[in-house]
Amino acid sequence: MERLSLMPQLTYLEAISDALRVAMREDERVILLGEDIGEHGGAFKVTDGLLAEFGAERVIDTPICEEAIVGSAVGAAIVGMRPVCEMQFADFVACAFDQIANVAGKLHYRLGLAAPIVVRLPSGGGFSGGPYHSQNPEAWFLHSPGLKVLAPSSAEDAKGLLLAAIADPNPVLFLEHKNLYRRVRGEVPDGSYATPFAARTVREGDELVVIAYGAMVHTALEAIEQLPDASIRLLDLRSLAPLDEDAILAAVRDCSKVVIVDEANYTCALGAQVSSLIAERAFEYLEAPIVRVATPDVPIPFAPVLERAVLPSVERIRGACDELLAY
Amino acid sequence: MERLSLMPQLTYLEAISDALRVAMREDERVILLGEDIGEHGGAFKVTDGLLAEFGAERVIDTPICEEAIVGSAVGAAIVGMRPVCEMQFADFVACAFDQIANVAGKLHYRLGLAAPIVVRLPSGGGFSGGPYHSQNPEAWFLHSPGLKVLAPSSAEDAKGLLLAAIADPNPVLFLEHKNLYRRVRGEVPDGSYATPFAARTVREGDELVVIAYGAMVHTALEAIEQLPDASIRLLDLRSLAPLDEDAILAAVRDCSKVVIVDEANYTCALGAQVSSLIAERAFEYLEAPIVRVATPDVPIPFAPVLERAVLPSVERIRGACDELLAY
Amino acid sequence: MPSPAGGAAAAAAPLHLEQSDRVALLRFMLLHRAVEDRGASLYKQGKVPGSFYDGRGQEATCVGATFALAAADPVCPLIRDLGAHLVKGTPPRDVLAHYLGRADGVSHGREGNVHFGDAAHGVVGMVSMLPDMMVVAVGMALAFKLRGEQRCATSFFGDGATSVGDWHEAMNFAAVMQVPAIFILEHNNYAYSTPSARQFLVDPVERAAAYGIPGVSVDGNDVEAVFEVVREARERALSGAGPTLVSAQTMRMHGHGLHDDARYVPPEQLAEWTLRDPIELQSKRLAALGVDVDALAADVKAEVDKATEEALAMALPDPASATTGVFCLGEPIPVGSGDAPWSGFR
Amino acid sequence: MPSPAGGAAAAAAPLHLEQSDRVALLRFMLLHRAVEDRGASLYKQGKVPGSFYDGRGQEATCVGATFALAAADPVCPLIRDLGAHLVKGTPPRDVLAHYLGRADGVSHGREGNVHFGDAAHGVVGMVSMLPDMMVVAVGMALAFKLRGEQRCATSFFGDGATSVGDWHEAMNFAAVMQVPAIFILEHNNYAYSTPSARQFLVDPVERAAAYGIPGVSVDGNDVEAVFEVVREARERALSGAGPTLVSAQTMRMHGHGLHDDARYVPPEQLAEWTLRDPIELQSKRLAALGVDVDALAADVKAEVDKATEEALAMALPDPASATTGVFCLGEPIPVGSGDAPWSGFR
Ligand SMILES: Cc1ncc(C[n+]2csc(CCOP(=O)(O)OP(=O)(O)O)c2C)c(N)n1
Ligand SMILES: Cc1ncc(C[n+]2csc(CCOP(=O)(O)OP(=O)(O)O)c2C)c(N)n1
Ligand SMILES: [Mg+2]
Ligand SMILES: [Mg+2]
Repeated sequence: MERLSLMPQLTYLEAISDALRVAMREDERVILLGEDIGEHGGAFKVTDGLLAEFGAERVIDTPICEEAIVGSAVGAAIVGMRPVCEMQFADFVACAFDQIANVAGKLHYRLGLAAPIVVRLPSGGGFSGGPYHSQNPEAWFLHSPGLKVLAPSSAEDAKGLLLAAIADPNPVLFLEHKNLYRRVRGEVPDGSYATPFAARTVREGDELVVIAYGAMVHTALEAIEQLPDASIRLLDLRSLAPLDEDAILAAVRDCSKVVIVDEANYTCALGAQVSSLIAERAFEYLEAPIVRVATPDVPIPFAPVLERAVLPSVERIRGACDELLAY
Repeated sequence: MERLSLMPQLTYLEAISDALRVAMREDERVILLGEDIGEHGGAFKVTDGLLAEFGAERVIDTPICEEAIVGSAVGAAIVGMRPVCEMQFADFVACAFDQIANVAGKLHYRLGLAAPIVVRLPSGGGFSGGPYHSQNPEAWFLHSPGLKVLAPSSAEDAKGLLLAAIADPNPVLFLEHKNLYRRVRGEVPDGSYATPFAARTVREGDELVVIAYGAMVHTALEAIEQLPDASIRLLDLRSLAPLDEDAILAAVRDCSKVVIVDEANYTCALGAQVSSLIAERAFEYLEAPIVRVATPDVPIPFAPVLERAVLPSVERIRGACDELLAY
Repeated sequence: MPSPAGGAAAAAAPLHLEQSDRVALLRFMLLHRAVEDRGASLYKQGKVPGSFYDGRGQEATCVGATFALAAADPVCPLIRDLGAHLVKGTPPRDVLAHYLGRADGVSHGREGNVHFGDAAHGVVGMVSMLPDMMVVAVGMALAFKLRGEQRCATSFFGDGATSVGDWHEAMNFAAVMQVPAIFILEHNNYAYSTPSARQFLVDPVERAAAYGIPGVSVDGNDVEAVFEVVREARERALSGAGPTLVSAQTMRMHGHGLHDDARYVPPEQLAEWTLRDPIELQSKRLAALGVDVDALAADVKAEVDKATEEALAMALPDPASATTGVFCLGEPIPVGSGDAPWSGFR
Repeated sequence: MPSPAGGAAAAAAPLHLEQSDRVALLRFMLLHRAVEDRGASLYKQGKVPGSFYDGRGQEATCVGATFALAAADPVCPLIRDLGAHLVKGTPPRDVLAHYLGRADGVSHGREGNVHFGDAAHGVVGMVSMLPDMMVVAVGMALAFKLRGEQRCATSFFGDGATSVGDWHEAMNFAAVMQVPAIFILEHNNYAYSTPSARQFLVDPVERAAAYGIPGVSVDGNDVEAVFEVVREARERALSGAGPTLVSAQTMRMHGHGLHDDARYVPPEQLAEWTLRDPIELQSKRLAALGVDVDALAADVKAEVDKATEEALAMALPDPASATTGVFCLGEPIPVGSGDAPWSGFR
């Protein structure tokens, strides 16, 4: 994409705030619901300043009640609003699980009733958040019909995907990786634009493709950069549901070798789904085992030395690439 | 396994009841918690007669409160009891999601505290239960560390696995397929025995292996029986977590072609995990794409004509086998 | 035990109901019962798949409450509340077609038994998980408040549903936000096999004040009494005074579903409540005013006969439709944007 | 606003506390504060990873309540309740080692900040999700009741946590089962940035009666007053009379965590509560009785200095241990099977 040189440099976090601001200015149906999101601006300050601009009627500080936050967002949505909910940490989405999986996800299929809500999930580990402030819960929702699931890795995509999520007539879970909030920054177009729910090739290559999303795109990129002699493609999925199957299969056809990276726990993660897709639909192009790198099936430990031992690292991804390149 | 001819013939449901009765007679730490499980014997009559034998102190009719049922089971377990919870339908487990994923599953890792609870989940479709009485929620829990997940397909395994689950010092989700309750019957040993948390070869074969669990074992068997000329192995996983990776990989090494069947929704189902395991660890033995048969990503519809269109059928499984045999 | 239904209410003519309204209330209750009786017999004939639930004995609560709402006020009925659908304007034929899993039933064969809703008529179909729809109603009410619309949202639920966490979150959040919501507790003494004494120690209506919400008890078998308290709750909601909890005391006269023989219900309890049938009560009142209630009943029967015939003639869904419609592809159509011919209280 | 703390309580000598108990209460409060102050400074020095939370100003509630329990009575403390751990017998060194993520801290580096528990001492570590531990406490109490043991289970939670569904399920289920549970609401006026006026309209202690549970309010900054109401709640529990809800009015004197400057708290409110510091109140009482409270404080400081040194010297966990222990491989060891040297009330 051609960039105007005047585009502001925003952090990933600022890009998300900007998306909320733009959406709220453009569409008065957009309201925000969450704990401490008003005056306080949210636990991560994503909604900072929005109360001042849009007032307490549209930036709604709720009691602690995740089921009610999501369920009432569904209620507001079906009578024409566009609610955006914040879970204080993605981990608390388990407390809203029933409303998301059973109410929001099934409404259109069952009753023809659209529930255009967005649930923002500050997710992921890497800073000693421990078992309850580090989770990547996306696979639960990928396994729940009727939900869209997005996971941007860049500031530009974070804004564009969030704007597209708010405009979408369906329930969308929006994973914002906490470890990218202030670490990642980039040029972000002003005003409104929509990023497609499709994968993006971060880096070209034809010997091997690394498939990742969210923070793992950055970890993977670092690993790839340590292997300058290999031609390694990096595919950033961006949208986990819908899954850009065409882009995945095309990459496999071009590259024949695949590493799939997930920060989520290993079993039944998105990586498993992507692998199974490839093993079924691009088998004849494969020249090596499909290698997965993920967090093992453990809660995310607190101590840095332990957390580093479980989260997918540059070393592990590089090791997987090395192994496959030599296969 | 050698069978004594005197073993009683029990239905799958009777075998589950029998397991509860045997466990309660043997171990007074075993208590039952659930809605309408006492006098009424449960929505499916699995606990029928247990109140009369063991009294209201051990067969506890609760208010409608799934979080409290599971959470209080955890509480009782950590002070030495062996609670077995019944969800009236597996679908309602979404209402206990947080206690299962965040409390029960993480307790031992975090605090060294064992929570030996069993949560029984009458699951699965096939009788017009509609979107809220037909779900197969196992993958949510496979993606939650610290939980064991079992899914028997036969009466004998249902009893043996439930007894083993109750004896296990960890939280176990026990999927009992409603469509097998009265349809499946078999010889079941008297008294106490434990079925290992491991896969079982239902039928030998070396051209292709069908991997399934729960009700799908029976559907797959029917499909295989329609292909008498092929040598098709059928592997019944029985335990989904821990997953019997050795048995899966051994079967792939022997057969080279694989069909994986899941009654659960397609994306991130156990089938995806099994496929990814094979694509990574048995790639060199594969002679064809790994084919998955699952329910597409839709809520389970009510009308029989629609439900039949989404649940994996004998025809679809046979078609997948046919296709692979010809590959 | 409450005193025999409607003793006092029958005496004085109700303030806000004209005679035609009172007849309409009876008609909807008759229709509720007739459609369910027909559904049950189609179920026993094997024509209705799945399971079957009805609201026998509770017709007054859903009919009286919904009649007190305007066309623009959405409702979230539960399994005993067929009358709410009917008052809102969903035609009996569509309900029967739904039971039968037909392509043109309200849910196109995707949903069964009482899990349906007709969004155009302002009826949001229930989900099974109790009482999830309460928080959905809170959200609708929140939207009405934010937009300054003179509308309220109503959610029904049973005594058993009051034990679930969502009940509490809905009550508290609705109170804090002072939204125009009406919560209708259908206290029918049982939750499946569980008597309310094992569900709670104190009637949940007593909890209302501790949330800062008015709690009102009413004879749930007196359709006019239910109408009146819900009418007041609606006025309160529209005036900005926030939500109301209405507890309607009634009795589930059938099993939990048709599969349930309800042997756990003492026969004396059923016998006592048989004397308090809501349809009989309203019939007597109107007969005393000279209304020909037999003709009305015959009329309703004829309507249901015709609806049944039409529903049975409707096509089954196309299997290819089983996987469509998981996502909304166009612009969402909000709840209550159709017309509501029966729009209840004027 | 409650009246200045302990006015009345200070006057009369408490019935069930000997002077040594009253000193112990002060000592545990001092220890609570000293350990947290040390933790905070280690955090600011970058030695404690993650985030850091403390219970400044609320020491009386957790110390007084836990002191009223026997060694065999498990507790589920929350983020403000370090004193509960200390009274139960978890050594300050282990707590500090836990903050520091050391191998031999209470959680072996797997958990951080206030998410820990020492099962052997009868302390069940909290999960983040509020107030999940309430239902866990109900289950422990249920087991005690079934086994006929003279034990009760206690769960702490904040005003914010009362809005969550699990709160309600715990209250109702505990009431219906009449289990020996004690629920301690630490009403500290804020839930993160949310003042309690936006959390509920009516003090949650008012809800207790509607569940059939006694609700008791107490000055949460008066350690002896808290002790006494919890002592009574425990007697009620052990006598078979079921659960009690204790509402302790207190104030969160620091931000939600160290990262939070709490600019949303009006300075006047902090100033007012500074005058009601629980440690000062108890110190004054004991000084009036001739106790050398300065010596006590010095003693506590020395203990924490030593504990800090020891904790800092402890090893970091072995990375290889990161993936072990997800499942229990042996026979479970029940909560409270260790000894509890500080066992509180005799
Ligand atoms: C959360 C949840 N758990 C369990 C069920 C299963 N279930 C369906 S209806 C019912 C009883 C409901 O009782 P009540 O709320 O009193 O309504 P009633 O049937 O009496 O109208 C139960 C337990 C459910 N629907 N939702
Ligand atoms: C279910 C849930 N949602 C959100 C959070 C995030 N959170 C952590 S502490 C807190 C505020 C808690 O307030 P309160 O219960 O009053 O306890 P206090 O911090 O005042 O002691 C919030 C919202 C949580 N822990 N659990
Ligand atoms: Mg009921
Ligand atoms: Mg608080």
